[in-house]
Amino acid sequence: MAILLTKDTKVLVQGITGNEGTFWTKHMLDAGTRIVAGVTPGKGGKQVHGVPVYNTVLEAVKKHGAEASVVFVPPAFAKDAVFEALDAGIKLVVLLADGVPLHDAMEIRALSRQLGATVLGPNTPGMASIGQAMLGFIPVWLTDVYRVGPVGVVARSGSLTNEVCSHIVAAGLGQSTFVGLGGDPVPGTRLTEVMRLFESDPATEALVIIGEVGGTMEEEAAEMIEKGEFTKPVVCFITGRSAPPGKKMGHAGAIITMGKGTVKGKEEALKKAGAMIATRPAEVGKLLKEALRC
Amino acid sequence: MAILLTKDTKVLVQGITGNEGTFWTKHMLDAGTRIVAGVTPGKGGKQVHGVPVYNTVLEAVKKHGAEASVVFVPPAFAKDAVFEALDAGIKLVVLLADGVPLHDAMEIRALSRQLGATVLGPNTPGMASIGQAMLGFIPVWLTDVYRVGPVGVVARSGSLTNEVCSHIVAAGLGQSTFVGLGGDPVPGTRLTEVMRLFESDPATEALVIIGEVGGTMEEEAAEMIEKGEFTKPVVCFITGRSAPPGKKMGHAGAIITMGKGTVKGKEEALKKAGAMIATRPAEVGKLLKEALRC
Amino acid sequence: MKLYEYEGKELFRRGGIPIPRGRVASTAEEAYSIAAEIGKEVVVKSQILQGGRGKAGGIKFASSPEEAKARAGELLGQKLKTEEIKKVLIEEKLDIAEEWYLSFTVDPAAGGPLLMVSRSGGVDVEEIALKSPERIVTEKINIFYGLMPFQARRAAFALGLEGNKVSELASLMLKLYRVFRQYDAELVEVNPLVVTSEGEFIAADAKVIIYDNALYRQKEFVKGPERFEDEREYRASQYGLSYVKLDGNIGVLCTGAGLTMTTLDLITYYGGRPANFLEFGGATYKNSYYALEIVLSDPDVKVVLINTFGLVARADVISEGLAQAIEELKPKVPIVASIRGTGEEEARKILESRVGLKLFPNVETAVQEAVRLAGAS
Amino acid sequence: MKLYEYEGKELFRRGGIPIPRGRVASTAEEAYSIAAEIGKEVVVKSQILQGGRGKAGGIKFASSPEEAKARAGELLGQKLKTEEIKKVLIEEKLDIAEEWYLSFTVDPAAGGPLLMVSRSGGVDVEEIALKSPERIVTEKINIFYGLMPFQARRAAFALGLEGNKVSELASLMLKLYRVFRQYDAELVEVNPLVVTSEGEFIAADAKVIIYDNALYRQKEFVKGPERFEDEREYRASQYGLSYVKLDGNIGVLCTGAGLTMTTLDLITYYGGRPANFLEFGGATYKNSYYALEIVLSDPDVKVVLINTFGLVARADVISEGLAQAIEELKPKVPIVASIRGTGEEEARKILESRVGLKLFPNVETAVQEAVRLAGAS
Repeated sequence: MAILLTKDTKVLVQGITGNEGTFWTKHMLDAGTRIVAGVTPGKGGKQVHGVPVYNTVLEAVKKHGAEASVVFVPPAFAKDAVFEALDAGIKLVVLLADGVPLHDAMEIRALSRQLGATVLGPNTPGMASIGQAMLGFIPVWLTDVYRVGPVGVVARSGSLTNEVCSHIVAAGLGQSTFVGLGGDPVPGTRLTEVMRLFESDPATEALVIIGEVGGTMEEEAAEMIEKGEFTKPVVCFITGRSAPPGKKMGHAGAIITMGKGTVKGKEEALKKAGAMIATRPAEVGKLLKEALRC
Repeated sequence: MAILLTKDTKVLVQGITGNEGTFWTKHMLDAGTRIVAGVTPGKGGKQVHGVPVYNTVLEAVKKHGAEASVVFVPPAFAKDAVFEALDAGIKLVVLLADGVPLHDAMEIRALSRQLGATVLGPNTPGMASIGQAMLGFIPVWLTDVYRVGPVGVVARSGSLTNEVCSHIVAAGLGQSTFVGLGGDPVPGTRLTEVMRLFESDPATEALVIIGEVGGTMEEEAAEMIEKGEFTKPVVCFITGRSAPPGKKMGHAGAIITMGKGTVKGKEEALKKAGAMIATRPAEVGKLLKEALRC
Repeated sequence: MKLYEYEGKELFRRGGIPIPRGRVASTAEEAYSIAAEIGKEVVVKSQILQGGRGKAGGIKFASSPEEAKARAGELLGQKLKTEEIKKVLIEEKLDIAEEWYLSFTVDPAAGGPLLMVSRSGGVDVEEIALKSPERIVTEKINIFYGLMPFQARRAAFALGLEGNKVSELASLMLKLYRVFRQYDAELVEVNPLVVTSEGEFIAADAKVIIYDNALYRQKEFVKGPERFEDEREYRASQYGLSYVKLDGNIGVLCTGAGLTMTTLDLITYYGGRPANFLEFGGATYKNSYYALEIVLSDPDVKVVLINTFGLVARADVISEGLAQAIEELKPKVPIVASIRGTGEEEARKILESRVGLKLFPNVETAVQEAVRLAGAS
Repeated sequence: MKLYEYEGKELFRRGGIPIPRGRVASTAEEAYSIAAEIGKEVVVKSQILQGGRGKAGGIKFASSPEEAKARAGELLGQKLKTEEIKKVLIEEKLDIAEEWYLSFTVDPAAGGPLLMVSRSGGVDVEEIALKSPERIVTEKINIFYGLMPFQARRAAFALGLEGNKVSELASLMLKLYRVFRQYDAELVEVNPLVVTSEGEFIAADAKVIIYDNALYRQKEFVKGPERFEDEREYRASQYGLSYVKLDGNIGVLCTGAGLTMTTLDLITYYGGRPANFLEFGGATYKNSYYALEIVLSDPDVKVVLINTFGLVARADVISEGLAQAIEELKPKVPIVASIRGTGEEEARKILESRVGLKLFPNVETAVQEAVRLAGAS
């Protein structure tokens, strides 16, 4: 098992005929992903790595029953592409684009919640259920980084995930599903929403949270653990201790944050809730072994 | 029992301090309606017929647990008032205003469906569960028009309802609940949606549909009956046989209607589905007695 | 409120939708100078509100400014389908390859905006819709986020378009939808949407209807007397009353559209003929004085039938207005009335004692009496 | 992109939000004539992007045009908090009764716009929010239908307003929300929102931040070099790179914000000091040439540390750019690198064979080596 994505999930690639779309479709296919169709307006009738291409998502959904979509379109067209997928009944959308306008991101989150769908991103590296399928940019073929195992991983950043995952494998463990939330201010899906899925996934025995300075997602996770709504062992690595201070968002930013958002505050909240804290990526493996008593 | 509204439903009156609001609040109270609060922005703290007035719906809902709202505000403010009610969690809104802009009506219907709430109107005379409570302008005190009984009534027009209901009472019967859908092009709730409620209401043994020329609501009702989704006896009176032709809505109107919408077409569809057709209001009583075998 | 073609096209122009070059003229001289400006063959289009202008001879072609002047002179001031032609639109003659159809309207069943587009436009579009509904492509629109580019593209692909044509048509649709929303329209229709022989899309006609109940916030549009077929309809509209002239002799005043229609149906059922439709229920019941005055001003009316069974329309308030009108206007024709609903006791007192009007107990008996009186007159 | 106060106020003016009378001046002479036009006591406000101008002496009062000219002359060309004052805003001095706070921003937890308003504005608003959060009134906004009048009213009532003041403040909020939406803002803040002694609301300050990734469709705003604190930051931004100058000596190039921050954390953990933050992941990984060039242009840099563990950022493409930069720029400082992720085999070949760069197997060993080299230099 896994969360959100298995080897049976029928996947659509939006923007499949672009450079990135074509390159990564190959990698996704190699990773076992069941890609049933691609969409690029105006390129209907073509094929990419043997995958049939359509002009509209609706057509692809009707002909192939696609359930998930990975979106390779430029930021300016991201909102339209995600709305098209959601409108056609797709329930999992991975939005890779980096540079989506904030107001578009708010609309994407609003529509996905309204329809009960899951959107990962914008600005996510994607997600992968290891050994089954991959959506996006995850180099699951690196065997010293990704291996099937009992550890769920959720992160805001991509390249750091590779680093952390390599330490999970070095410790003799492996991953069930990795979910990238994306690094933008308004992600389509928040940390606690993914944790709910990991909680009920039998393949996941422990969770690694890769967090970072700013925002309140890690604090929400701590609250969830404290309430007993997430019961599996959690190892956290929070980065950004020496990051330069972000752009000051007027007084409003400070009022909303109310002093939350520091690495120290996040670590304390998570520790208090019972999570284990890694101070360096290299510690994640050791802590996981402790947590899983192996 | 009844549908949507009982004597226990906690009711809010929006626009309670206006002339109409004050006048009809008295009648609604007299009809047994459990009015717990009123709202008029800027008049918070006053009382109308002993009902406390608040500045905002949220305050009234928090303090009194109001579940339904009847809206007495002018058409230009109708959308805002309905959105305020829905935002505060109200699940039944009766929007009386005649003259609401079409685009506002579309937004009202969209939001009510999104939130799973019921909005009656705009341009509805309201609704009443006879002997229990009344929302709007229904003269339930006219004992030769409204009397407790087993007949559900749903109508697009108000004054015609009085006429038809007087024939129901003249036949020795009475009503469970009357629902006015409102006469505007985009009502918040459609005929079949109300029929679904009557179908599962034990107090309703038969249904009177008061329809009119134009639109396709009666045809949808016929389809519902034909599919076996509405199983109680139905008596219909459809008005507008000699009405002057409406304003021509370009070609678009004709394309959408596709020849539907005539009184004759509606009557035939309903007859075919098994409903009884009254050609004059005075026939409704006789047909109901046949249908209920009394 | 229906807009004239030239008014609709002005909204299109503001919205960036391609329209033919041209302007509206009120005199033959203006027509001359506009045609001269355009400098090629032109069309002279009568500006009336009803459809079917072409078949009725309201559209002419002219290959020179002199000819445009002559054609405009012939049309201006004439009656076309009951309307006087006060303006003509002078436009370049398009090089038409195909005539398509495009509209935004409200889908009553869904309760939201609806896009309809077809490659088969022109005067036969309704017949095409009936015989080959698959040739009409539709998209239902979510009112909150509006027509999305993917929907516009999807419609264009469904029409079989390719390449640039997809985004050109999609862009035109998105602009037209903005017009629909911005002006509280109940209809925005382009028929024909012309495809020129160079492959350009041009809105050759414009039918725009602004929703009457939104005119209060669409202040640039004023529904003046020229928009009504009958002077009484205009006068009624000033009091918020819906009045339509019919060809019988029983003047009708009722509350509520439903009861009004039923009263007409019953008149017909009992062999009479209504002289009008007039509804004064809802928010305008206080204008019963004017309602009666308007009905009485129709010389065809031999008897007046008043049926009310008011809810919000309070019988006492209605009767007050009626009594005042009867006192002041001293009608020469008989009045038959059934006045029921909220406040009916007071109403009875006012009408019976003050103006001696005998009230009938219900709608049917009142209708029968009115039909009898109309036949006897 | 942060706007200067005078730019934000121009957006307010277009949106119908009341602002003080005044204009911006680039010279003392202009300041004179604007003050003369205003004809009463004025404020001379330095236009810089950082907050805390008042405390730093960047805001002066002047009771005559001559004085306004003198004050403007003193301020213009000076440095205020690292920024040169190039413009001053000359405005009428308001008759201030109260200083309130009003803003629209994004609530990350809800993922939608947020209204915040308080009767306690001014410089202490953050402290008030912390100590008496009930004095900050908030409304969460649905992005699809926007701030509704009832929400604006509800906020005004929650502040204890009555009568006309409710609708006046509500109207101002609705207008300000439109500015927030129309310009793709991540922040629109009015602090203070002044209540004059006549009871009028006036936006005395304007802080507007346009979301950088929406600038492609907000074409009137161009993020020029004057908006950056450092010339390298501006240059990096031209290539889509995030560069921030820090005070250490280890130049850093990483893919992804997360790995970049972790690299800085590890440098600190092992006792080193980073010279900069530079992220070139995501869509801009092809600009690794420029990334290295910018880091090398910093004279403080004693060693360069490159950490990549790319996903979309392909190691082979990154390495191609790095190799080219090393060949052309011939850096005099040592380079330590760990290059992993998609395409890492090819990357290794390019860097080891072409420019003789020995790669470290992981981030930690690379960081440790960089810290050692920086300390040894």
